[in-house]
Amino acid sequence: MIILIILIPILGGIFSFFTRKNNVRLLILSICSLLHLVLSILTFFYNPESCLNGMLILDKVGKLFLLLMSFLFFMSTIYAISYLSNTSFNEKTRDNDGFIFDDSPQNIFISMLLIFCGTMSLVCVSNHVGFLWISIEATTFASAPLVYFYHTRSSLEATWKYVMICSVGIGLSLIGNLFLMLAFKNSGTNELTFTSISHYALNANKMILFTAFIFFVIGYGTKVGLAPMHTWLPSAHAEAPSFISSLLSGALLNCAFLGILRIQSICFHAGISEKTGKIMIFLGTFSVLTAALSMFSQNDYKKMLAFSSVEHMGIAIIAAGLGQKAAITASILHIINHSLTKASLFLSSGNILSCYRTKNINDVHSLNKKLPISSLLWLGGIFAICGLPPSGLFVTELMIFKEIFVTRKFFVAILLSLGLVILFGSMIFKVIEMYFSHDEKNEEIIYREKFLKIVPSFLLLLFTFILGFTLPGKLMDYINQISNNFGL
Amino acid sequence: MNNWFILIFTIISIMNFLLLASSRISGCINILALQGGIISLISILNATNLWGILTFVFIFSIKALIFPLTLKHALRLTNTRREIEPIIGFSTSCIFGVLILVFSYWLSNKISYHFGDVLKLKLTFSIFTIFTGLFIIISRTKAITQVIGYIIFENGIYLLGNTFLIKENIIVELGIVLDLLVFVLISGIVIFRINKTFDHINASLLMKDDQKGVS
Amino acid sequence: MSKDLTLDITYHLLYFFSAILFSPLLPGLINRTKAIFGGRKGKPLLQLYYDIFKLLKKKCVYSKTVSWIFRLAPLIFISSLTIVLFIFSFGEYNNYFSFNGDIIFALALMALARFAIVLAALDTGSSFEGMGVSRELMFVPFSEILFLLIVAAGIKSSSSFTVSSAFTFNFPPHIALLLIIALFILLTVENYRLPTDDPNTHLELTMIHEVMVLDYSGPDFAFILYGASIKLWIFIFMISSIVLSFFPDFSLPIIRYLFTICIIFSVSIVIGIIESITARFRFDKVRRMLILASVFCIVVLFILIEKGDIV
Amino acid sequence: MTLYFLGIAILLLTGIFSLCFSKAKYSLYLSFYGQLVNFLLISFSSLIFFKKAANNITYSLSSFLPELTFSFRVDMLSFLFILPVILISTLASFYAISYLPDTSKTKTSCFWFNLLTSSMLLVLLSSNALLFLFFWELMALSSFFLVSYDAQKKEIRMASWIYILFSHFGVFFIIGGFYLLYLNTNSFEFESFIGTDLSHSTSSIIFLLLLTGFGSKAGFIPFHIWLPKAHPVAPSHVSALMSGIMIKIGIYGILRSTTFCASAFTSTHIPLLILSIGVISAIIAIIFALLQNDIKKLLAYSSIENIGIILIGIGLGTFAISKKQNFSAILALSGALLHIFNHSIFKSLLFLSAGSLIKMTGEHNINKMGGLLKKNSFLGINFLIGSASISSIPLFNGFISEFMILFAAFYMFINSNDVLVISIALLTILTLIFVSSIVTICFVKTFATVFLGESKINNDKLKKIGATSNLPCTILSFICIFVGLWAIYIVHIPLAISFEILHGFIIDNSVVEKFSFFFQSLAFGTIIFIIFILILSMLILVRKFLLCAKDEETITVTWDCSYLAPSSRMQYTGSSLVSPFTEFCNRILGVKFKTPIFSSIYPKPTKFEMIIPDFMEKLILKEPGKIISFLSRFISRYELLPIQFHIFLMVLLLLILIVWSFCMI
Repeated sequence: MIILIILIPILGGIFSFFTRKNNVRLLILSICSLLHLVLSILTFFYNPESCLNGMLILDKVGKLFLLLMSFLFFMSTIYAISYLSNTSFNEKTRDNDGFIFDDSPQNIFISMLLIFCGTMSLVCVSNHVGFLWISIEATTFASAPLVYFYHTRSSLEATWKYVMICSVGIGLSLIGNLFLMLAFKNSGTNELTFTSISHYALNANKMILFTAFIFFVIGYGTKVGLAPMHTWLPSAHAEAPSFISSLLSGALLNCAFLGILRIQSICFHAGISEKTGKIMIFLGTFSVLTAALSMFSQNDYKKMLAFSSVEHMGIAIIAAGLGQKAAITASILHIINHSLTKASLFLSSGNILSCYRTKNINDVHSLNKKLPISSLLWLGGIFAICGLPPSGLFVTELMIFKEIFVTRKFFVAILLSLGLVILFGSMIFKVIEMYFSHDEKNEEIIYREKFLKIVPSFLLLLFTFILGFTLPGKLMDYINQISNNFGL
Repeated sequence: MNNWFILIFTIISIMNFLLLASSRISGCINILALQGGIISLISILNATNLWGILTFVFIFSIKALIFPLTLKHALRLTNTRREIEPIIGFSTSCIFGVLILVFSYWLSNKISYHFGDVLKLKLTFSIFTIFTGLFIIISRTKAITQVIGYIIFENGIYLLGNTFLIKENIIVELGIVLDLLVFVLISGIVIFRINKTFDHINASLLMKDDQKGVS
Repeated sequence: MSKDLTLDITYHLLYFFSAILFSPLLPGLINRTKAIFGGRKGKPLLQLYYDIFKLLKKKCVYSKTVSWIFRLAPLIFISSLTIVLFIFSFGEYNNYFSFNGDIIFALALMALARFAIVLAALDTGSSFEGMGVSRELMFVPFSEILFLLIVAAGIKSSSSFTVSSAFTFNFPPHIALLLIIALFILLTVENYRLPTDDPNTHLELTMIHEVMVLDYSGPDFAFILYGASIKLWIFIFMISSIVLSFFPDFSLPIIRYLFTICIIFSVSIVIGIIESITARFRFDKVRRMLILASVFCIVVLFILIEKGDIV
Repeated sequence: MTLYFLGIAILLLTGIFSLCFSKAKYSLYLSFYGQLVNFLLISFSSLIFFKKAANNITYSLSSFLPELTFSFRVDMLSFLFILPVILISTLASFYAISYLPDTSKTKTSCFWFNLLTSSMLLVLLSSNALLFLFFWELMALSSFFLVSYDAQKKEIRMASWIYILFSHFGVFFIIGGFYLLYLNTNSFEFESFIGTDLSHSTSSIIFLLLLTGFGSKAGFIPFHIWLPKAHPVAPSHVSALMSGIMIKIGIYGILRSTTFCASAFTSTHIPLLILSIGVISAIIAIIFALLQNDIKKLLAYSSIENIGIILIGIGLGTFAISKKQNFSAILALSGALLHIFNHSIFKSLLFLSAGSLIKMTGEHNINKMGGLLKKNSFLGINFLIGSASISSIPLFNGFISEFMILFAAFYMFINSNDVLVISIALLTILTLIFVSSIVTICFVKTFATVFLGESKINNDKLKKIGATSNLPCTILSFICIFVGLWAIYIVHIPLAISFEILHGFIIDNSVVEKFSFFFQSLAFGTIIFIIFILILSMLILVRKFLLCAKDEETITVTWDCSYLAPSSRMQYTGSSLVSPFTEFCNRILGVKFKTPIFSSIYPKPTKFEMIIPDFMEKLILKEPGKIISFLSRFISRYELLPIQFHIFLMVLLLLILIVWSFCMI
């Protein structure tokens, strides 16, 4: 079952690499993503057995992240179908931001997209520390050409930055792996699978394990987009097409977050979760503040969304670092809500981009008249991401604040609320400018909104509002079980 | 057997100093190839079965042959001769090299405090190579020198895996997978002829008039 | 009803009706003293009575920009001032008609009277009335604070905050003197006597009160003149009730009533004397004078609190 | 209780359905009917409610937070706030029918209007902290959309942005306060909050947090910046709702938190803080109101001033509690409660009539209006009654609540010889009288420049306003007069509520018989009012008798000492009326005059402008804005640097952590 989940996208990717016609490729893409979604739903009903002698096990948290990832992937495929099918080939329409819409090597793009989905599901599935590292590195490989979709000079530079920073990060996490092995050298176990490692964690060497954690938090932190290492995120998201950036910030950051969560659980079993928690809280608050401040003077709305993902990942890291059971549930819920809202926001920003052909906020005017439906989705998404009531993020923010107060870390609460207020202020200001402002120059409606492009972002936003109003009891105790057997 | 290893490690760290000091890129590539060859020697020394020999052949071919050749080819394509105006000058980077050595010695002391002294010397040199690689990435502006820095960084990781004396654990061989990443980097340079790393001028913030159209 | 209660009611009504009767006499007295000082024969004492009767018989002339507010304002002015007069005509018995908090009502009704006159003045839409109103509004906040401070000084040492307990308290002489000066300044501001406003200048630019009622004619003007004289009576009555505390209390209430009437007339003569020897102040000096008066009252309050023996 | 939720559900349904109508007129009617049904339901069920004690209901819905139980509770205090909410929102939606133009924006504003009313009701009903926060944010969100109704203009967008920023800023303080309470009682129910006995210092910290949180919604001085910006910009039926009720919800929050942190009031620090905030915001706000020329900005500043008066009442009450003056404590607090109700009535009356005024003349500046009483006497009378009751003229309802607070202050002034109590009582009396006199001046100025004298707008430009917009104003002015005259019966409700709030503190209940002492003076007061009306009507008859003997009056020009060409611009405008005041306060406020400079011999037409900068706004909004934008420029420059610098920071962080980990342990 697990092998099937991983192989379908990869095989689809390879196969679509060789097909000639474009709509056949799109057909393969949609079939693979549909199958992948069905399979990941099925895993919930009868959980699959492990394979590759224990390397790949689909445990509870893996299932959740896998389902989330495949749902997002399915949504962006729907968007991609309508997006790729209508961009006519090698018709060099250059808009004022220097985009060349001729994506001749279409086949590389779609195959890489499918392999990207395969590698991400590999991350959710991997049980061995080393295997986790390989799969996260593979996701970097797969997503690099996706960012380079528009073949412009700035997207090339964004890809180079992305690949460069992530490769240094991956190197550091490899050192982390080595140190982890050193720590467990004479602790009686040889194979480092997450399921078995927690029993031997107590007699591992605490000092070395802590250094290993530091390397891991920096290495995987670059993939999660924590503060000092987050700079690839805004440039990659600004340059990548919108459904790729929705996948990037919706699914890719989750996988890296999953890596950090597993390492944190090992440290908890080894009894040093107090110190590691401190590092995570420090990094989280630092990234919330940097994201809030650097978004203040930003006037590119896709970069604005990227900074808000940095900030929400920071909040999730703080929650994970608090070391309470309820905090882990809150962080997982926060991740789910965030990826849903962020994906819908990126998709509707894609609609805005294709209508206004510019990423600069000051050039976008009277959004409510030109794009009535997707501007509503955009406004609802922005209010959801800022954590106003109907959205799930408001709920998780309350949970996280409760945990911070329970663990009496008042200074963190003050800094976090300061960051959130600055972020809220700058985001709402920019969105109001875009939504309400009115200029007489170009009044005519040239762009008709496509149905296929609106449905995915609407569905995603709908899910966040459902999570915002009533949290289904089953989901809550499912996540509580996760945080229990995480042992935190 | 152990002092053979120590000899290899000292040669590698000397090479690091050379790499830090040399400004001509083609010279760096030659030293790099030499270092790759020596590292593959280690894997043959503690190879116990077919799998060990296989890894030796693989590492030797990649580090000593393929990378240097592709880098030289890339050099010719992007017609860069030497690393001009690096961020940190060559003599100062040597001083930094000494500092890195001292730091890695302090660090390996701290680490090997738990595992006895057998590790200390090899640990210092592997950490030294790792941090020199990172330093070269940080201090040079040419894309190719950065890739070279990255290869050194990755050699350092391989050495680190080796010093922890963990036999036949798949993680040690993961270093090879890292080469795949380096391969992507190099192909990036070759295909897209990236010469200087971009002094990334964020068009939106510093909107110069002439740049508005192109950005 | 006990004997005491009937006496109290009869004297309350006596003071009230004597005020209704004699209040127009006061401006006459003031003008007569000013005339004597100026070596003139001066208008007859009952001049105001004649004016009022003459005006009542006349016809009204209204401007076209005027609305119903202009016609209603003098009536509100008169009726609120009669009620304030009723509150302020207290004998020295435990007054049946005075109740806790009637200070607030008195202040509010005076504010209502002023509210009506000011609205009517602005209704005419001429720049003279506007100028008078803007000057009048300048003094309102400070005069209300001064009035409150005086009352606070009065009731500080009594058990109930009624108007009668404020003014019939036998103050020690030094406190009484300070209060009288403060009350006198308040009187000149509220009733536009000389130091703040010269009632018989004929240059609209310098008037305050006269210019506000410039456009009135016939019975309305009569009501306003009569109301102004009632207001003058109220303030003089306050001063006289404080002056009474200098003298020992009398055996018969009738003697006390006659004595108050004489004091009222002598106080109005004193006002006439002051008017004839001082010139009009500049406007911000008037404001400084008001603040000076409220400083007097605060000093009085400190004395009362420090002494502490009066519980 | 269930009828409450039925009403709210109907409200929400009509709001949603009103979205799908083609013509905006039908959606306006639909939303009004929803409001009407809700009003009837809630008022009917509250009649039953009076019979039995406060009842609370807990629904067992699956909530999105384990601690969040859908528990609701209606008691006297929340009922006092519910009444104006349903009353004014019904009248405002009726007013909106004729007020709003027929565009798609009105449909969305109907939806948001109903959502705002229902979220306000739910905030008042909810008795679980998290539920309270949920509806609090919903309220802020819906009022944001209502304020940005015609947000094409830049300053409207700025105003709505500042508004939602301040309310969001306040929410974090409320979250902090509630969670600190949760720490000590580990349950989010309001009942458990009330029962806790916290130490004095923790409960005063909690109270301060909640005060700042609710203050950002109530809008007293340090947090008032959004109020004079948001209200003039919003459509007037929305600004009536906001300044009439939304601000009071902030005060409701403060009252609730007084019951939570009971032990904060054992010492006099917190009450003095509340009192001083009230005094400062009353005085500064009313001086600003005096200088304004925009009618809605003037009303916004006067709502800040009324909030100051309410805070003075609450501060005096809590101060009396800490000094064991139980009678004046209850009286002052009930005065504040009555003032809350009165203010919501006459402020919404003023805003609604100002709205129809603006619609009639198309002009915001009062100096450009004039002589409208003759054009539309209905509107004039309503505005007159509203401004009379706000400047606490005896016959109207503003006077009653001020009378109660003054009565309590006087009572305290007499009955204690502790110097602090005397000076505080005197301070409150003086501020109240000073502020009410300036309010009188301010509203005389507005009423006179707008309604009296010559009209500066020629007749054909004046648009007719329908009767439907006058009906709500007349109903509201009728309520003002009703409360003013029948004060004795109405005063019982706030007294009972304040007794219920403060019953935690008062030990002896000898206080009850003292109230007869208060009722007696109130009875005398009403007798005086009746005598006043009698004399007035008698005089009117006398006047009619005197004048009917002659034939009709003669009409001529006002006395202009024979100036040949009097024009309507020669009248005293609003700013000239208060010009003595502007010079007097100039040193504090720094009023800037842009005087015309004559460059050439024949001066071209120039204009004179007076700008009244709000120095508070510069302090609270501009300075932090500068700091944040400096920091953000500094940090976004970091993003510009080449890749090496980013990798260098990563390595630096790595080194720091390693060194930290090895040195620390």
